[in-house]
Amino acid sequence: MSPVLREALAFLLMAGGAFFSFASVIGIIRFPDVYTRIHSGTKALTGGATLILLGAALYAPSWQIAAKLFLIAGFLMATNPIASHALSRACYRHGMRPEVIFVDEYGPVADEEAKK
Amino acid sequence: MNIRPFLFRITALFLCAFLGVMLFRGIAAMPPKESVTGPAAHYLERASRETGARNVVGAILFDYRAFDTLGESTVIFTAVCGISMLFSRRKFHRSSSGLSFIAKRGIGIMAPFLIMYATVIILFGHISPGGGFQGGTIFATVTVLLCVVFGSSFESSYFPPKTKESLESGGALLFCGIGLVGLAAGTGFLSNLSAGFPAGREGSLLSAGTIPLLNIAVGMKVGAGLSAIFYSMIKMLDTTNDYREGGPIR
Amino acid sequence: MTLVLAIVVPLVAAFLIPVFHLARKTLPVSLIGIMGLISLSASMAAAYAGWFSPEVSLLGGWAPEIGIVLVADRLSSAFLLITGIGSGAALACALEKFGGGPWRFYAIFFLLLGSMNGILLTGDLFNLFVFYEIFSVAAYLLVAFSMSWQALEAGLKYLVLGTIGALFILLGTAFTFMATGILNMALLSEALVSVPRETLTAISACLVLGLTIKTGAFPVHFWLPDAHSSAQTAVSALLSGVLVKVSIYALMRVCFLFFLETNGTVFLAITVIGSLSALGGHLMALRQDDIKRLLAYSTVAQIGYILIGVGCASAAGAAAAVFHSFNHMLMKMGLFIAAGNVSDEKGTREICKLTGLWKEKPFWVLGFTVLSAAIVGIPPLNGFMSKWFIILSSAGAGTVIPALVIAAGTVISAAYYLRVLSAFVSPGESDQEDPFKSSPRKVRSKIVSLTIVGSFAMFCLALGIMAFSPFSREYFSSIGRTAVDVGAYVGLVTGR
Amino acid sequence: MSLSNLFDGINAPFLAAGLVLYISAVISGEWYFKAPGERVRFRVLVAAASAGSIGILSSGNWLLFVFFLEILTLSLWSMISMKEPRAALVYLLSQLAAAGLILVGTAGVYAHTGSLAIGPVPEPWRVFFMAGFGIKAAFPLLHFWLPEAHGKAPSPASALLSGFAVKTGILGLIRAFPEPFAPLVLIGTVMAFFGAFMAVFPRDIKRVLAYSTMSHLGFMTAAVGAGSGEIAAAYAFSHAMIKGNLFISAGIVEKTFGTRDIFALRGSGRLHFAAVAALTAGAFFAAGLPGTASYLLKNSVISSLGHTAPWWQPFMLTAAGMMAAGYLLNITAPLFFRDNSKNGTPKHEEGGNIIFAVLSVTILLLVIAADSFFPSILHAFRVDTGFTPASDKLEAFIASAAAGLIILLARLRLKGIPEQGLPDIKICLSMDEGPLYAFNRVSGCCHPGRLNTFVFVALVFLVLLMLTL
Repeated sequence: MSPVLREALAFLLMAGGAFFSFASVIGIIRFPDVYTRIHSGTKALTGGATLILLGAALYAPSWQIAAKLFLIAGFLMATNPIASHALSRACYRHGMRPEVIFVDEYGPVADEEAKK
Repeated sequence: MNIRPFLFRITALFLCAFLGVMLFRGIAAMPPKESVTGPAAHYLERASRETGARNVVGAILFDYRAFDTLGESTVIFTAVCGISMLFSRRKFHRSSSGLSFIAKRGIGIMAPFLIMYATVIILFGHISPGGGFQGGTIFATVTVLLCVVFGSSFESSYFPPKTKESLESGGALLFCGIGLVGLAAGTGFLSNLSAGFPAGREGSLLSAGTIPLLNIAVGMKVGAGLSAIFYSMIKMLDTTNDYREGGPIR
Repeated sequence: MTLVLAIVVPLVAAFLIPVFHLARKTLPVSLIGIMGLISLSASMAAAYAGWFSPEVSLLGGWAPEIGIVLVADRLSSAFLLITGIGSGAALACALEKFGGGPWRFYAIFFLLLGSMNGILLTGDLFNLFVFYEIFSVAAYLLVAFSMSWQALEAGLKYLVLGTIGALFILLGTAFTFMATGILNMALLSEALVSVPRETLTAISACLVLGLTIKTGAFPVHFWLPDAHSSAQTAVSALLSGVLVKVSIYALMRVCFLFFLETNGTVFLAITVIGSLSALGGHLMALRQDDIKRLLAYSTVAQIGYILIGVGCASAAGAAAAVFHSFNHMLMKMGLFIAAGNVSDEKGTREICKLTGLWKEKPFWVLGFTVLSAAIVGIPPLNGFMSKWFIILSSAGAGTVIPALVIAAGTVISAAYYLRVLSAFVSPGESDQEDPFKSSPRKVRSKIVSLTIVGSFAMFCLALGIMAFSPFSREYFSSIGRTAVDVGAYVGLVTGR
Repeated sequence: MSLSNLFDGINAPFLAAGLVLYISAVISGEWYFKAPGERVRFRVLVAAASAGSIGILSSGNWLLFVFFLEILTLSLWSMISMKEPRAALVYLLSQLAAAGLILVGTAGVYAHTGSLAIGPVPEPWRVFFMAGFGIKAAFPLLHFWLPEAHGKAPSPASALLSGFAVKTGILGLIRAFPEPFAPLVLIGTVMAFFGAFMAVFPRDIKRVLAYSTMSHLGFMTAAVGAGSGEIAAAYAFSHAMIKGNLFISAGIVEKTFGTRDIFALRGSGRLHFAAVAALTAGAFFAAGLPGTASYLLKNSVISSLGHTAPWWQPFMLTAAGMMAAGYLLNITAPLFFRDNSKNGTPKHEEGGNIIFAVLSVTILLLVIAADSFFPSILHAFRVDTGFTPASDKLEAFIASAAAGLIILLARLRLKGIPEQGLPDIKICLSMDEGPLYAFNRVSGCCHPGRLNTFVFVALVFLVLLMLTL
């Protein structure tokens, strides 16, 4: 891969990452309730950050640094959803309900857990 | 209408502004410095030669001013002692059962990496940025995560409070012991290369005499201490704030 | 060599206590006693070394410019003696009261001991702050140790206010470092001469305010009465007798080294603070109904006396301040121990209910009487002599008002101590009530505490008479001369 | 401190006074105190007080002087508190304040001259000695403790207080101001007149005697101010004997009849002559009739003022001397001439050991008599009694007339006055009103106990520090 192409790809990825991160921030501000905000903060942010990291890995001068960036991306993708999951569950248990509900599959489970 | 709090605040604001001005005058009056002078220049110039450590901050913390570090870590020790004393009155046996399966499994996968990371930061404290305080804090984070995700009883079964206590005291004693070696060698408390500790090759893992050892000691002390603080506090939270008892679920 | 041990040995003892606790739930009293003896003998060794041959130890073998030094001269060793005697007495009382049960208490106690020795010995401004941190945290915890809500509240108050004090000490240290780039106190005393006026103002204001809050002098004394009155007996005695003295040492050391030649107004400020403190403390003590609060406010006033001595900025004033610190340690510790034991037994701390004690426990009342006579300043006792020296040095410095304040303070303190004593000797309730009343609570006889109170009272008498002899006066004035002799200190540290 | 100081010209009269007074106080204590424990305590305290007194007289520097003054104060405080703890507290606090002032002055003198030795005081520090010894010697406005303590103490202790303790103030003044010092003359004359005036009103015998003491201290102060310390010392000796006798015999009267109120004691002389006769004999010597030492000494004081003194100073002193006769008559005459049939039977509780009381009074009376009828005894104290009556006969006459007028007017007013006498300076000493109350209120604001107040105070404090440093 020629260096020019690599650099172009890296910038493209980073620009995409920046866009998704920006979108997620807008989502956090604009969305109506806790869950949608968590959703935007998790999905879009994880994706955006991963894209930025991938771009940075392509841009990196040596393979050790690239490997480290890949590792970071992997950890980010593993931990951020877990954190959001725990957060939204805690919110649900604390009695916060979404604005609009079509199906509530977690409710009965939570009740059962509470009985135990 | 109560005007007294308002007046009070306004007066306080003026006082603070005045103090700010006075303090700033103190700074502004100092003659500007072109270059680093005094001990700082000495450190920058000769730290790696005199201590064998590549990390100058580590060299200052654990060699030139190691006594301060002993003091700082003793502050943590004191705080730990005090917090566990204040929270030790009531014995809580019940712990929360932790978070969901997903969280448990995810953290279960992550925890070993985190521990490894903490260890690396402690062990490479004399070469790269990092050291005992930082690594110890990360180690404490692991236990905090375990406490939150798995519940405090699980955490205490993996890292029993007694182990933490002995680790903490052991770290402190190790620190003092290393210091006393220097005293025994006749070169002063906490002396490093002059007490005969090997300098090693600069930049390698086994170098810089006592600095890695002191890093380990401080790491033990800080890690065990902070996690003990969190453990004793969450023990209290587990029962006083238990959301499953008459909580707002329906 | 011995200087480091004075700090490290108590710290090691504190670190060892949790280890011993792992082996055995309740620590044997003898073990803690032996640890205490070893620690105290280490600090006494440092005091001895500092008194007879002023000593510097370079930590890590680094030169004073780049490393940390410990310095012991006569001023430090006098205060080491104060803390040694005081902490020993407090430890003995605590051991008698609690036994070996609360091991964390002893761990914190030894940490406190080590940090006090650190403050007294260090020759480095930042190191002073570090030891102040340990010292303060340990003190907050000791105050809160009894876990009653008063104690917790007092501990919290002490924490917040003490942190404000520590903040200002740190701010002053930071300013000093910014202006000079040095942290060694001896070198700073030379470097501060060339620091611009405005910076020096900021430095001196921050340091004086921070250390004043820590000493508990009048305008910023709010933490002191709560902390001293709601802590356990041994802790109150330690707080009032020893901890405050350590802060006074820090104030003396810092002010004499830094501002004696650069900013003489600091001493005027200290004199004013001292006079306010003496008046305010006595006036507040006059109003108290709680015996331990009364003693605490009396401590505020006595700190005022000591600060008046410091504010003279002369050898005689410093010597008088040290002498009064020593005397106040003896008197106030004895008073706190006696008052604490008496009020524990009666189950109340209200003065008007502490009646009939002369019949029940004459020795305690006798000890209390002698010690309060000493603190009021009745002639053959040491309180009179040290007040006289402070008045003398104050008049020598050309200020009369502080001396008058001390004279007025004598009268007010006589009034409130007499109130306590007259409650003690007045006939008790049991004399009037029916003899079939339920017998009072069984309390273990406190032989050790009583011995301490008695020996302190004896010591007061002996010191008062000794102070007349020129020989012992020479000893005390040598402390003062050391304190104000900045050149000798600098020479000692730098080896020039 | 050396014993030879005891016998120099100034100290010798004080030493002699102390010797006689302590002996008779011990003897009368045997009679006054009933419980054996009290008796032992009193003996011990008298021993301590006499040790303190000897220390005062023999000390060569101001520090030791104060030191022994405090010992004397403490033992007297303890004696007073055997009967009236409240008055004892007032006494102790005032004396501590005096000692504190003297100490401050001493420190100043040391800073000024580098010596603690007893001697003339340099100018800037005189005010402290004046104030300190002024409290001891009950200068006007500083005398607040005197009527309380002297009036309420047990009689032997009152005798010691009035006979010796207040004289230490005079001794200190003599030592500190050996040269003529005009303000002291002024204070002394005012004090002599004020004390005499206040002594006219109370109905309590011991209170009258207390104010009489104040009046006589005024004479001594005037003598000190005029620069003739020897006359003041001799006066102190004479007055010590007289007041010792009067207080002890007032104690006899009180014990015998159970009251000190003159109105209640009307005519009691007929009931129990011995008790009242002692008091009367003392009053006879104290009144300063011609031929007694009091007369001689008062005249010496007046003539020592010299011709430079303003005309009203000898005038006031003469009037005060005349009023002494008046107020003493006031308390002794009713004992014999009024009928007490309305007052019921005064109680007789004394048993066999009244002999002690009589003995002690007799000793004192003998000394006074010797003192009075052989003026040469004064020569032993190196007093030049070159007796010249008051310089201006006419002036003396007018003064006497004025004094008599005051007494007469006061007698007319006396019936409407309550038992405690005129409203007095003692109001200032109560905790519920007066200055102490204000004091208390001010100090109440010192501990608000709120956190933000503390931070505020700390900030203000820092600003002040910033501004001053």
